[in-house]
Amino acid sequence: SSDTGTSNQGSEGGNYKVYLITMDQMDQHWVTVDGGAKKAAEELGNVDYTWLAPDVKDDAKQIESINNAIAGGADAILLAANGPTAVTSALREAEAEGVKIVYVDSPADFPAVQTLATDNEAAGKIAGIEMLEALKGKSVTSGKIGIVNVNASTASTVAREKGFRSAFEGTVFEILETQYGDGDAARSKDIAANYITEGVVGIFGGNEGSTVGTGNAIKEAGGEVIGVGFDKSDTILQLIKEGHLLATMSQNPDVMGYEGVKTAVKVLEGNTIDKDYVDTGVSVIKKDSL
Amino acid sequence: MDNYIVELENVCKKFPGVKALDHVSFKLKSGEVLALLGENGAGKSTLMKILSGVYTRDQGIMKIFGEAIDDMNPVKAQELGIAIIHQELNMCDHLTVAQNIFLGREVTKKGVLSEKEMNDEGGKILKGLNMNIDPETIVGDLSVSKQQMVEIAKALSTKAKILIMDEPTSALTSKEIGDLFTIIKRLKNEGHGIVYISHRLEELQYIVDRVMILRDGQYITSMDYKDTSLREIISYMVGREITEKFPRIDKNVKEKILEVKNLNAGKMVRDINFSLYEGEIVGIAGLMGAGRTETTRALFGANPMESGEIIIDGVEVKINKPIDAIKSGIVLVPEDRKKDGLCTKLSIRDNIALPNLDIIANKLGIVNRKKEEEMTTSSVENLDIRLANTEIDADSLSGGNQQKVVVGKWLVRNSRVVIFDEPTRGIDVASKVEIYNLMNELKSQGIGVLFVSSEMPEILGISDRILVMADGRITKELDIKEATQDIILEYATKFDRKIKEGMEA
Amino acid sequence: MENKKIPSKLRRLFSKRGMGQVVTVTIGLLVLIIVFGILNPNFFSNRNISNLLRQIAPIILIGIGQSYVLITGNIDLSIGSVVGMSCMISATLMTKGMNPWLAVGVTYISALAIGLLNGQLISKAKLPAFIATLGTMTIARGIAQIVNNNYNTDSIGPGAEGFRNFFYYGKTFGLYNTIWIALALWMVFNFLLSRTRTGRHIYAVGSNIHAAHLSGVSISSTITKAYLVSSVCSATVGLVMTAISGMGTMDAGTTYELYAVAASVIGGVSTLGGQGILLGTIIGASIWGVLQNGLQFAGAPVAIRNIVIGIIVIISVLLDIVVRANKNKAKKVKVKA
Amino acid sequence: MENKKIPSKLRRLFSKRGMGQVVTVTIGLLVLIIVFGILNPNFFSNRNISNLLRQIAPIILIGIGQSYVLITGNIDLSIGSVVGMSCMISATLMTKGMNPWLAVGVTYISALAIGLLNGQLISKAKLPAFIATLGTMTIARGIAQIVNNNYNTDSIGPGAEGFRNFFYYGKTFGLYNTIWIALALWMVFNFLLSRTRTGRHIYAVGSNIHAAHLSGVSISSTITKAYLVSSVCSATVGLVMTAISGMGTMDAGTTYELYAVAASVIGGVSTLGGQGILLGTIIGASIWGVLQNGLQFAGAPVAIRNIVIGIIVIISVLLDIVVRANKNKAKKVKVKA
Ligand SMILES: Nc1ncnc2c1ncn2[C@@H]1O[C@H](COP(=O)(O)OP(=O)(O)OP(=O)(O)O)[C@@H](O)[C@H]1O
Ligand SMILES: Nc1ncnc2c1ncn2[C@@H]1O[C@H](COP(=O)(O)OP(=O)(O)OP(=O)(O)O)[C@@H](O)[C@H]1O
Ligand SMILES: [Mg+2]
Ligand SMILES: [Mg+2]
Repeated sequence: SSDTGTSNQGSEGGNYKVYLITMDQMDQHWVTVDGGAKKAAEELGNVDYTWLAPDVKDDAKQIESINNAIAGGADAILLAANGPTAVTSALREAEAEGVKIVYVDSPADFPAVQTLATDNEAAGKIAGIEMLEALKGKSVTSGKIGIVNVNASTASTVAREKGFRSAFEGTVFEILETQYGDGDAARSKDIAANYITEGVVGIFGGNEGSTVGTGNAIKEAGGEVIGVGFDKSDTILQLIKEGHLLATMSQNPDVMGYEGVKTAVKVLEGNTIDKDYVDTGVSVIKKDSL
Repeated sequence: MDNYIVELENVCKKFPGVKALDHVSFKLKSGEVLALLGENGAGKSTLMKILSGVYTRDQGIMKIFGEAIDDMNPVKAQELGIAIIHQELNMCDHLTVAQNIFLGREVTKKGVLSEKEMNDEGGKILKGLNMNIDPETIVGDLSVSKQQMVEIAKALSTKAKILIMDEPTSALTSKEIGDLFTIIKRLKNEGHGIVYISHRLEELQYIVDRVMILRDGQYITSMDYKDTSLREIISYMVGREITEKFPRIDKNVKEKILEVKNLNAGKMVRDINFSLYEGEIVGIAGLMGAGRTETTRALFGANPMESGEIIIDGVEVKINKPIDAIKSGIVLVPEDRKKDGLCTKLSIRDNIALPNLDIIANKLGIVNRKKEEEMTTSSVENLDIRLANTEIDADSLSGGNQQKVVVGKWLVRNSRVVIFDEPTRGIDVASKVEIYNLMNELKSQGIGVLFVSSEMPEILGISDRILVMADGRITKELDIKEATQDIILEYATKFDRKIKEGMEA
Repeated sequence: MENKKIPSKLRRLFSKRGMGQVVTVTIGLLVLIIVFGILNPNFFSNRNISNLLRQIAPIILIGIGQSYVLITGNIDLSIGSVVGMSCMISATLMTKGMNPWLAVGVTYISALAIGLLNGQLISKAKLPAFIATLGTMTIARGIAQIVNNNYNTDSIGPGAEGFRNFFYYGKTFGLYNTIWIALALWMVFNFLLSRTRTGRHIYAVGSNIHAAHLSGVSISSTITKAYLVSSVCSATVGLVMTAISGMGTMDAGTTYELYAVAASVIGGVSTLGGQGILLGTIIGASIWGVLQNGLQFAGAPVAIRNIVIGIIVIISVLLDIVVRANKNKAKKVKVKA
Repeated sequence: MENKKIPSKLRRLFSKRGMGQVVTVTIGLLVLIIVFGILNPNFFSNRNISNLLRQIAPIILIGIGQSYVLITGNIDLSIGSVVGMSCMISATLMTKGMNPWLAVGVTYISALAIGLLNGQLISKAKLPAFIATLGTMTIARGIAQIVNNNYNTDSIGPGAEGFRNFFYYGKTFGLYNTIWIALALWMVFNFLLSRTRTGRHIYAVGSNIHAAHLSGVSISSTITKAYLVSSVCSATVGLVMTAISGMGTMDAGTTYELYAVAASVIGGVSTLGGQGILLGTIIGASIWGVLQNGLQFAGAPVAIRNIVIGIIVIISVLLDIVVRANKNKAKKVKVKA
């Protein structure tokens, strides 16, 4: 079944062609965006909706996907930009073809109809503040803190890290060199375990895989270390429930997809869009909020 | 007539473009040594590979010890008591001597290898062959002739009743050949049946009972050795009389072309001094491992030279790489054509053009295809290389024709010195004569020919002058008039004496 | 003998090892194109064709480089990292204000340094190619990361618009420049490989390194030249990447070396050396590109795409083996008749 | 001859090709350990040592598999994907409620199917190993993705705690189970390689496939066995991955095949076949692991780590070549004297 790939609704004629282009096809996060978009398309009934995704996170490949969408006759593109700069020229080409652009999750440096996103930097800062408060609660006022991130080239996770670091400005906590685990849960676990050996008091995970790795390392070490992370998955929720992770920053990817398609169709139908930025919000999920 | 241990009837085998065997029948008795003879590409190896299960026949009947065998494979052949020493070396370089001998038939106890038993047993077999080799030596560290002896030991160790030897002596020293013959006689007396393939017809008199001759994949005849003569055998092999085995033309020596002074390159090339004149053939004789190949390689720049002078036409030349040698007019026809001579995956045209691209390409390096075509065609015609067209792969040619391509690629350029290293190894009589004629042709053109060979008769038959090497040195220079087998052998073994002297001292 | 009538040029072309494979996969490519055309009416649109060609161009480029190296009997695992390194070096220099064309020059020089290192490690120090280029693969990726201090670069800015148009966004005679660049390099390197001494030496080294040595071929310079060609191709793709994104991305080109092997091998280049032609590489790259593009349009999830591509790589080489075996059989029959 | 006094067992051990390299890199490993120990007092802490060993264990495992295949003269590029596939299959089955140990069984069977396919494609259909396993690499990754419908799995749940402890979190005699698993498999496969007929045949096939065939060694079953060993090792690592994360991740194991090559080669296994011992693979894996761990502690950015590791791969093989050349020189001198 190709239900993760594409779904075509409605009759042939007069349908709007809307493409969702994500960073890759791997994370549950994107699958949820797709789910929201699909739902909106079904409700609207006049949308040919397709999810195009590169096989890996890669600027050039994302641009290829954009070009493919244009070539495929897109009326609108919902885009989660891998990096803000990289895709701008491709988007300029899209705009020239009259394609409407809506950003979901991560915007690019190019004007669009609307951006539905989490402010990653702000969300990162919230994560930092959560950790700081938990540490204060245990009367820990100094120590080392580790960061497990995906890589240095994905803008959204880099922004989260930046926000996280900014929460510690003015404190005496020492934030260690960021280590990258490519979002691989096992590699991230090794990195987090090494941090724990090094005697850190807290670890921040930048995405789903990093957070799972962090949680598992803390679980094993016995829970002294405060772990906060990003994204909502079953495993992460489990780790929070068991008390190994303090919190995870959950975005609302389904909202992004759902509202994104609605916005696109609205503008295609000739309506005006009043808000160019919609903060889809971030919810802090903790044990007591489960 | 019931004691045939092998009976093959009407065996056929086709390869792409070649009918290697065409209704060939073959019989072997126990207690006899049968020489299987024929020109290159006659189908000898193919027939034996069918018998030993390496190839499957297209057609024909096979009976071993009277029992019909439908499909044969190497394992089954071994079980039936057939052992074969292949024409090419088949050793695992990384394994030890004993590990190679017992490969595929390892001795185990409860599934665990019994190394000690295999080493002991291997040691015994080697001793039986009069070989002083530690069974735990890594085979890759042995010389080629020792590896060949290990190969023989391996075949003997299977205690097979049917033993096939495909050119076993082409890489052996004369002492080793002697040891091998002793063993062959013993095995024969013990009732083994032995098939012996060789292009060195002089060997036959020592061991052979019967000969069988193939030509172009067809059975020609078979007879008892005592009822025939070499002359007759050769005419059956070739299909015509070969009048002169070693055609000789008069030499017409003029200028000195090449002078080598105090050449040193590794332990096998020490203080080499000699000269070569226009229009002469100088043979380099010696035992296996005397350093002849290394001398030619050093001269050609294929191995690094430590010291010495090489003077061509009175001018010293620096040779660091083969290209330097080629540019100064020295070319080498290497001894191992498959390994060093031919790019087997490329066409005949590519192979002939390869060292001559300086001639057929312009200053920018662009190849002139017309010149290339002409060069290839003339080379093929001059040497009478038999092929469908020049675009076929080199490895589809028979051994003799491959050798001609290796020679041919050098003859299209105006070289001053042509070095042949064992040009007739593994080549049939008729082709050998063609190669001798080729050398004579060069000689008459005023080219200097250096000619390395392990076969005494041809060294004596073709050379105008002979250099004898032992232990990396030239131990004697002989004019052809004063040269005999005994003298050459005396100087070729000088190195054994040196060891003795060393040990006594 | 019956071949005598066939003109020698054609005979030469068709007797080239790998030519059979080229014919087979060209048919395969046509079938793929027809299937995708039926599945998706947009496939033959002008826009998709030129878009598709532009996507295939970088694969052709890295395919050329890998083919050169494979024909010498070696392999270049550093291709993807050199793409990334070139992308980062060019972009970093441009963001620092260097003239884009000067930056292009520096990029080619740095890439050539990696090619030189590969060639020397393999031909002089006798390292197996797999190891040497596995090492330089890691090193070049490290350089890509370190050159802008472990970050992707900022935008290379409006001053580099000319550069970006030259390498990617511009069109000449109705075709995107990237396509012209790939074609131009293909023509140069195809000529070099098929018509010059260097080309002959590359085949000879891959076919039998000893025989080539004894024929006066300089092994080290031949192998090194092949790696330099590979570096030039990779650097060009790296520059295309910079032009595409208008910035430097550290992990640009990841796993491209494997795409390059796939394109070469599908097109009939043997990983064992001595065999293949660059025409095949174009076809191989096209199959790869058409599959990626067509399957994405057909809405196939990445998983299916992976499985299909894996199967096609295996089948295309299997085909080659089967076709060759049949050709031999056919020959036999002829001889018999 | 002067060697006669050394007991034959020792002599045999040291005459093994590749042993020299093992000695050299063992010294290298000790140096690394001392350097990192000085740089960071935590390095020798109990916790770090047992942690480090556990991080090395999976690399040892994939290293064993790759070594087996390399010794036969082939390569296995599918290792990383089989790790990912095994991780996803086991986790998916567990989330669907299958008994964890049954899921483990199914996982091994699926991985063995890939190994069998590799072995058959290479030994029967005569595909070059690089191509065949490039194909199965893509296919296995596709399966990893498709098995749970392109999602990473949910948590394998508390019912799988026993499984997770067995493969990763539990300790036996003070050492983590992962380490014991790696050691146990190492002992079994080392025994198989060095003391049984199969092992001997693996070396023979890698050393000279033709000679092995003529000696009655079954090429296809030998090569297939090597790939099956590799699959068992990869599947085990995949299960460890599932145990670590408590979920299935589709891209688990990416590029592990190259780590495995690096560990093998650093430890003296030749990519040309016929040569190497599994003791070397342990040392090679340890160097790799110590570097990753030590450089993190030293706060080195990833870029530096990549460069250091690339250089070490190249140098360790260079060393082997230089040491062997010198040994030969020494031999020559002996003969001369
Ligand atoms: N594997 C093969 N593939 C194709 N052709 C082959 C093969 N083996 C042998 N031939 C061809 O079959 C014919 C017989 O070859 P064979 O090796 O049996 O000759 P031979 O009598 O042993 O010659 P030589 O004295 O040179 O060893 C030759 O034309 C050869 O080119
Ligand atoms: N590449 C090599 N590495 C190590 N030893 C070698 C190498 N090549 C040759 N040898 C050794 O050097 C010695 C000289 O061998 P070479 O074959 O050059 O002598 P030769 O007189 O030409 O003998 P042949 O009659 O076999 O041609 C032999 O002992 C051989 O084992
Ligand atoms: Mg023969
Ligand atoms: Mg010789």
